[in-house]
Amino acid sequence: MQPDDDTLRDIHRRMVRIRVFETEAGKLAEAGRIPGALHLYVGQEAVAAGIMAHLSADDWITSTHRGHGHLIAKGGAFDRMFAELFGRATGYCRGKGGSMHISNMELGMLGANGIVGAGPPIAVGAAFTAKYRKTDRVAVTFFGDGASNEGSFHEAANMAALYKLPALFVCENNGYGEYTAQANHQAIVDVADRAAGYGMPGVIVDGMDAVAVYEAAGAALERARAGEGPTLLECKTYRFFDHVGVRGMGLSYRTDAELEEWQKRDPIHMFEERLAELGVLSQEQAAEVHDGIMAEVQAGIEFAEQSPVPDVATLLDDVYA
Amino acid sequence: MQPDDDTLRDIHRRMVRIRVFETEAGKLAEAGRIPGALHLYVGQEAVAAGIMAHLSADDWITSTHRGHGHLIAKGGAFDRMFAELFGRATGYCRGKGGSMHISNMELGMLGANGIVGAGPPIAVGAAFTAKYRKTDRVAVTFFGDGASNEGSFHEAANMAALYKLPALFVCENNGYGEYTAQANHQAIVDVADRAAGYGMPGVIVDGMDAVAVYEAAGAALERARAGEGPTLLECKTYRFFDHVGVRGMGLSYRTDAELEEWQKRDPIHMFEERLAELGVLSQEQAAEVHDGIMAEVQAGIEFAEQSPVPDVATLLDDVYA
Amino acid sequence: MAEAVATRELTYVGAIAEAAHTVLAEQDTAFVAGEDVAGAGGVFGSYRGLLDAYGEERVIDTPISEEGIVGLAVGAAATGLRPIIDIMFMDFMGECMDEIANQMAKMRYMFGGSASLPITIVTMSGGGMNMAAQHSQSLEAWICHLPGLKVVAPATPHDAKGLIIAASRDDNPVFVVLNKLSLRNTGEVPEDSYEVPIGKARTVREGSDLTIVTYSRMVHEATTAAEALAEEGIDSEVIDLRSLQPMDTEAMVASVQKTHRAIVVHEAVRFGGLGGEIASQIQELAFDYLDAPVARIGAPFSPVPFAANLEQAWLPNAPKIVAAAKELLGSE
Amino acid sequence: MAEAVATRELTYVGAIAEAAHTVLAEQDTAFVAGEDVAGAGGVFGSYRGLLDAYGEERVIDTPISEEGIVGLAVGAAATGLRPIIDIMFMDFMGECMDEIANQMAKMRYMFGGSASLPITIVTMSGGGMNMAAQHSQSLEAWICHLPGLKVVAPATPHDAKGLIIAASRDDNPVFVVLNKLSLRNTGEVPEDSYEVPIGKARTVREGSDLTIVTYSRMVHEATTAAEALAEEGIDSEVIDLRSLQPMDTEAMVASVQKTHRAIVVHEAVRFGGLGGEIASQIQELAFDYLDAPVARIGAPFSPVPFAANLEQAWLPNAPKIVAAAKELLGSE
Ligand SMILES: Cc1ncc(C[n+]2csc(CCOP(=O)(O)OP(=O)(O)O)c2C)c(N)n1
Ligand SMILES: Cc1ncc(C[n+]2csc(CCOP(=O)(O)OP(=O)(O)O)c2C)c(N)n1
Ligand SMILES: [Mg+2]
Ligand SMILES: [Mg+2]
Repeated sequence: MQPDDDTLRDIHRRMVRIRVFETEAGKLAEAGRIPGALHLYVGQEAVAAGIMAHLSADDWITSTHRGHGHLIAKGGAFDRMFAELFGRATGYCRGKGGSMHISNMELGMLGANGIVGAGPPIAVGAAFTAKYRKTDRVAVTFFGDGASNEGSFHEAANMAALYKLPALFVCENNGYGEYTAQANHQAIVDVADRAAGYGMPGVIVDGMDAVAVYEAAGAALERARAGEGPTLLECKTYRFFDHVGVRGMGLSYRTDAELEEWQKRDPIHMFEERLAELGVLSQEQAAEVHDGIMAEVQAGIEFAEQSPVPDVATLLDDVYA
Repeated sequence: MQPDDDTLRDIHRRMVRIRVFETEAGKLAEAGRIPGALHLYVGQEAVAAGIMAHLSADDWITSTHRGHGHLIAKGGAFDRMFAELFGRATGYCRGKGGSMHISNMELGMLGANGIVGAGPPIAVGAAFTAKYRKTDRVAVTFFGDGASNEGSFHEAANMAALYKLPALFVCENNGYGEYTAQANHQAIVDVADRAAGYGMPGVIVDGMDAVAVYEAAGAALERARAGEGPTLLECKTYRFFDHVGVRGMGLSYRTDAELEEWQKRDPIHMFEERLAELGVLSQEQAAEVHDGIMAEVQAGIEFAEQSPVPDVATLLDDVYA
Repeated sequence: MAEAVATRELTYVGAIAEAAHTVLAEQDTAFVAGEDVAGAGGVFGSYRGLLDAYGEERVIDTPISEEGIVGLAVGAAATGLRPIIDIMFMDFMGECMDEIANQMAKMRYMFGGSASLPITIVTMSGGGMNMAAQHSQSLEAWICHLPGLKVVAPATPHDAKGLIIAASRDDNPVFVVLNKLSLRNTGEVPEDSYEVPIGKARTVREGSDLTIVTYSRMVHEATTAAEALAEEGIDSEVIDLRSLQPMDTEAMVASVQKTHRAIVVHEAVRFGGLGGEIASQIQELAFDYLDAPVARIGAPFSPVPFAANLEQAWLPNAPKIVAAAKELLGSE
Repeated sequence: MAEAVATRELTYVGAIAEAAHTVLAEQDTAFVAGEDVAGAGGVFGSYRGLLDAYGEERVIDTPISEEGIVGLAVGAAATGLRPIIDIMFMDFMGECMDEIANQMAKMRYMFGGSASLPITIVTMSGGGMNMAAQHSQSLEAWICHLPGLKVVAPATPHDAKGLIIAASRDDNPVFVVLNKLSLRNTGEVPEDSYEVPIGKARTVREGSDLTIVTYSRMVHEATTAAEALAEEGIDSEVIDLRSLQPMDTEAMVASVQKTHRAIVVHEAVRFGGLGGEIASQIQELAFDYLDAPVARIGAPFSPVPFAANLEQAWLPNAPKIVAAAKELLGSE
């Protein structure tokens, strides 16, 4: 399923929205203006954008601790997102969730998650609903290479394949779980090798190439919607920032050379070159997109900063329905 | 690694020891003379016998809820085993464990286990010790097809392969987890297909053929002892009794025809025919083996019945070291 | 006054099964999932006949994957269904505590109230069946400490049916902690659908000398103890909490204000058990009424032993309650 | 009198790291395993320098597999090693409660005493760092309710080092529940190896009007509260339990017999928290000495909120203790 020109522009827009939001969020975090732990998505934009271009708000996703990118690609509004990161009453979670629990049920985004590996079983539940109600909705679960070692991933993958649920398992393999390289957390190179053990196809794709992601996801989602069951899609990618924040704890667990190698394959730069070549989006047009988004990001930050903190009287609200 | 004649007789003996013990234990359970839940191993004897023939008391195993067979094959004494099943002070666990927790540290048997899937992570720990101490010991973990869907199996397999531990993962695939057929609990036919996802070899063997089990296990254990890491060995087998006890709950989750098909391939009958053909053990000699073991079983039962129940004063002993 | 309802004797397990049938009949979006709940009808018989009645789309055998099962419930509930999931033995919660504690209990709050999780979790607790340390526990203390969950623990067939139905209609995750040694107990159960309100205790027996606060199977031990005490002239009130979270603090406090003495009884290990919460609430709220410390009876500090004589020694029971009552009243 | 020892100021995290170094130096069979404990030295810095000092055979990065990690410890301990494992955040216990509760805690008993499990489990609890609902919990109530486990919760650098060393020498599984908001706190710590005995409370401050029983970070809040109360003429005794399982019942009871009033304080959610056990023990054993009910302070019944103002409102603290103390003394 090749993306048409509009789709290409749409994917580009989603990637840039993530990049600008995350870069600015990173600055705010480093400046101590956002509290708590921020896990930023910069470098991995092609994955969220390429996949979410196939989904509507009726489809569900589960995310990870690194969840802003997924929510933005799914349609998240900057103002309410920043408000949540700042812990304001106007945030998507009324300030109760923060970065690690950012979510929006109306957009079908079932939450970032502070627990590595907790998402896949929840996505299986959403896919179960899609099938139970005889809809053609799908549920996509994002998780990291590190998360693929949690038992929860295993149980969820097995159940999804067993019930032929309309689910897509997206492993964002960025080569590290925190500060531990993949070679030090699993004896395999391709997480997709795990798919056969559940009876589902395993597909590997260049996670820096949004078109490749889009096409592979399209095929898998078609299969899922047709009732043929889930797919494990492994996207080889890289995070450009540290595990937490931008510079993180300053540990030397990966080399500058490695980072630079990957940065040469920046998913947005590569994509923009391609779009320019194809005549779909000129460099000037791309710059305009960036500028427009930056303005929206700045407005979002302002909205957040001017929003009230939650009323302490709401402390015990929403524990129960 | 072909078994020599002594080894063949040894394997035979281990199988018959299991068969007779379990058959008599089953009768006692059905007669209400053994309390609690007994999960019997009849039908699967070739697996425990073929593998344990390679192990010494220095090697470790972890077992399952269906653990008597493993302990017997590892050298368990009938008297202390029956005493445990009866809840007597002379039992291997002083009556505190019963069938589901029967164990003997001196024999390297790290326990039957009431929690499906709990054994593999523990075996990884034992294999870790073997490697840490630079010994050539191994740790073997037995688990069922049903258990292969627990996250604990996944995490353990990944860790064992990652650290190249001297471990052997033995899946006793008897086609059912309780009353649920394999086709209703996983979308794969061969659990061995999961091995590749951890970076270890997956081997399938006829679990009714003790020689085949012996040979496959021999190769895997050699690999393990040589520091080349774990193997997943799937043994296709069948349990002749119900999930619990002999007749169990009387549910009709499998057909008589299926049972009979498998009984035609009774691991002990097939093995005895083979040994007779090979001139290693005549039918008369085999019968003598059975008789001798039956006498030992009866003596074990008598020992157990005459043993005292635990002194209530020991109730709080051994909670802490 | 309650209106007359048609009732008949039913076993505890029969009442559970009837509740499951009632819920699936009443709610299109309700389904039952768990290990061996469909083909086998549940290893305790809790779902007998359900598969035949409602089909495999709504009565679902799962793999042995407790974390997956709870996750399935969380995801299905968040997207509009009303799952009823079975965790065969409460002891297996260890395999799925993350999905219970960090997802199911917290999702609504973390999401600022935008998600609802109408989940019923059915599980079995308790010893006395020679099932040893990993199949006999009473671990309700773990889940009662988790904001976002409700927990009920019915003692009778009537309450089992009524609380399961109430749980299924509640828009929150509700644990229904059943007791496996009570499965064959019988009692009057209405034929129709009804709710036992979550959060309301039941006074099993009125009395003036002493209040015994308890729940689940220990209600019967407490009643037996009360009868024995009555013969010695000690008149005990027995309160069956039924609901552990929320807890009917008012009912227990009112009773103790009347009797001036209280014993809290549960089968769970005493140290760190829910009895500490109950006893603390009583002494906090009825301190001036107390003529003696609030006593607690629970199992001693060891895993559940296998041998029948040890297990019987381990379990709280009527004689232990009688002894504690007499000590409390200084009558021995 | 204790002999003079060479001490110097160390941070809480520095004391943890020093303990880890000490243990590996002293015990050949001890190793440290956990997520990012080796290359990164622990995400909190608890194991800084350990990999360089002891090599990758003894300082081991694991996959993100908590159940596997605890299982590794159980198997390694049962076969003769003395594992020290790290569960990064206590909140992640949900991923490994089965190996904790059903294997590690029970193996020795189930096996009739034939196995020993000398395991130290190091983990971080507590809020106050804007980490929200899944990274801020105090779940010690879960593990204190499990026969077979010991649990300690040091408040100071001195006790952190001494309790980790004591845990490592104990032949039982010992949880060391550390507090992440205390990492940069400083205190005097002996250079040498030493044990803080497991099961012994410490009287932080003597007083005559009121006993505050607490542990972990709340010790500092209690001390602050006691100072504020002292200015108003209320003289509080502060007891730091340090060890939660076993618990130094004697120390708390003796103190309450002297002061006649008690407040129990912990950061964990109040309902179902360990405070219920503590308060119950006090009223059971010192009933006749009590001039008022034993009060409990814990967090309110909600998950930990993210927003800083909400989180601060949620956390127990000195002002809340002061208010409770005054209420207890009827002085407001
Ligand atoms: C159950 C659990 N264990 C450990 C952690 C701590 N932790 C947070 S992120 C992370 C690494 C996750 O790695 P991966 O899945 O590859 O995702 P990435 O950060 O690379 O996007 C870890 C170990 C956690 N949050 N939850
Ligand atoms: C964690 C856990 N879940 C469920 C059970 C209940 N249970 C006991 S045995 C069993 C089936 C196990 O199937 P399998 O692993 O194939 O072993 P088999 O009984 O066939 O030997 C189940 C579900 C349990 N004991 N532990
Ligand atoms: Mg990663
Ligand atoms: Mg099986």
